[in-house]
Amino acid sequence: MSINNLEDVKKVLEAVLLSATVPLKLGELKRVFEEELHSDFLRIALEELRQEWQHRGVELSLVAEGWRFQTRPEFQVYLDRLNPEKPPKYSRAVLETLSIIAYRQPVTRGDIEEIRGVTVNSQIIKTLEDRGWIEVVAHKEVPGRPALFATTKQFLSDLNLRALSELPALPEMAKETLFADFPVESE
Amino acid sequence: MSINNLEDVKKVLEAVLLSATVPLKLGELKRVFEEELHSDFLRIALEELRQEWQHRGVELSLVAEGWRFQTRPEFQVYLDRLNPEKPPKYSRAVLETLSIIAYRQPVTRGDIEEIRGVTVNSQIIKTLEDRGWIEVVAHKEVPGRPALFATTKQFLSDLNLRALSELPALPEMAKETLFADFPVESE
Amino acid sequence: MSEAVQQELPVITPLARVLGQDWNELPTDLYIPPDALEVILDAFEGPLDLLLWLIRRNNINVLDIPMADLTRQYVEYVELMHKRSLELAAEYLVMAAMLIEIKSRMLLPRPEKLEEGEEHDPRAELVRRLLEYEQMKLAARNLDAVPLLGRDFQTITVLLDQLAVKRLPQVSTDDLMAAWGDILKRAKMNTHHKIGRQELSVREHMSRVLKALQERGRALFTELFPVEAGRPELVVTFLALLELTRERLIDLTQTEPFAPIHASLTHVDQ
Repeated sequence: MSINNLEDVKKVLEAVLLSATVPLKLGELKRVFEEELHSDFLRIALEELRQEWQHRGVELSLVAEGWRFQTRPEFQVYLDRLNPEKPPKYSRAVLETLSIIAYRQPVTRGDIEEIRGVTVNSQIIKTLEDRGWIEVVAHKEVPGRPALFATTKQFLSDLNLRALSELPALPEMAKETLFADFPVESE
Repeated sequence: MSINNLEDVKKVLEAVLLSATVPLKLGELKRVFEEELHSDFLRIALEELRQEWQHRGVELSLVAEGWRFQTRPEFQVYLDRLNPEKPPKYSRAVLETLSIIAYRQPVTRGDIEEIRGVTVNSQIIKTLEDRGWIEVVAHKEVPGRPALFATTKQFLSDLNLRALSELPALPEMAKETLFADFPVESE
Repeated sequence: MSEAVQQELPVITPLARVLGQDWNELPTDLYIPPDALEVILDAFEGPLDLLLWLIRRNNINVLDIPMADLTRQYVEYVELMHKRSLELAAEYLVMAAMLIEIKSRMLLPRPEKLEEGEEHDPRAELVRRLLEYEQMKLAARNLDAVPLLGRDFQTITVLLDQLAVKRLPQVSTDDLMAAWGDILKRAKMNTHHKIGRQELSVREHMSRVLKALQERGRALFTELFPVEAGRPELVVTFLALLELTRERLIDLTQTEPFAPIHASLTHVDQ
């Protein structure tokens, strides 16, 4: 097969890029052809190809490492149904920390530790911060000026709540004991 | 995004099949959609998709393990320029052993040795097993209970075939003598 | 078919290199330079392969093999290999014995016809094996010509969008309650007073006020009240401000009576 027009070049580029396992740079794509093709010609072909794929479930995109085909995020939902991996779960430590911050905010790490009775790993706080669910709202004016954590708007919207008051009321037993001897108030 | 026509279904099927790591069966493709789609409807969509890809460097193919996209052999020359290392060639011993298993399955190692007239090296069997092309399907109820080997679905898929019947026909030999008393069939 | 068979002869290019000379074909006579012998032997897949080659080279009809000639040629090859102290697979010797046996049986008077029209030929089993092996040899070549994944074509696996593929754990309000339950079970705290929803609401407003002060640094007391919200909200905000002051998280300052009250985050150095 000889390459003599834009359509043929696009056909080859499409096959090469679809089967590649890593993004390909222009120089690598050039090497694919026996003929010496001009970079601008290749760029035009890639751009046309990109446009042709515009309204499909897979797109051709130029990332830092080069050109590659990738699925569009909107189609992830279909792919997920194919591989129904068990959704990841947060550890008990993360959930307890989150619930303390949600119900008792604003709280310091020391407060959380006192309630949980164990040290709070920095990684737990970081996990919740990275998730955008908690943030530092102030620093408590005690030695060390520990950060005071509170939940964010995103936490509420991710849990489909409009306000913290929509958090479920705690069970009777819990209600009675929940805030008793809470360290902040116990001074 | 809701799925309400053939074009949308094709778009989803295309994205799913292009990003899948293994061939997908009709039942698996069905699971991708929230709506309950009829198998015939999916078959029509797949067939239309197959035709749309007909004149490109990549094709939609139905192999033993299911539907998948793959490059056309005519385009391999371009891919080879990108990755010049060729996969290792199989020796005659490996290929002859594979042929015997493919055409005479299920066979024992003894059957293979009988046909080839030489001892079958364990390495040959291991090479084919590692490639996922042959597997032990049973043990023959004779002293020593030798393993009975057969080819796998992956072997067919790797040769772009749907069934054993699609293997190249066995070369015509002087039939009257050839099948007179074939050891496997003679029991 | 004979062309196909010719092509299928073991091909090594060159077959051997002896005294600086390439051997592209096996010699027609039985003399093989000793250095080339091992290479030639390697080119055969076994005695059946060697026999087939002898048969095809001599244009022998496989269904009517002249056993004397074939056996002589084969045995001479094997002896030559043996003389050169090459490690000879046992199969070659077994085959030699088999050929000699067939040859000697052919010399005996033919037995009576076994069945109607069928004559027992001592060569039958050999022919069957030769043809069967040849068929598989050809089949192997045909199989090798079928387009093969990884060699002649590739599968497609488009990358998944990395951002979308990262699945984050989901948390429900039930999970939070369950977590609370765990904490309480562990804490075994005594009951002193009840705090319900209202308290929670105060806590939420405490967070809100702190956030607002963090952005602005300092605010008028009155600015901290969400005017558009209803009365309960205002009351709760007021309680939140009192609680924040009590916990020394904010300072409320008033320079003189009836002057505006300012709220700011507590600073130790103030």
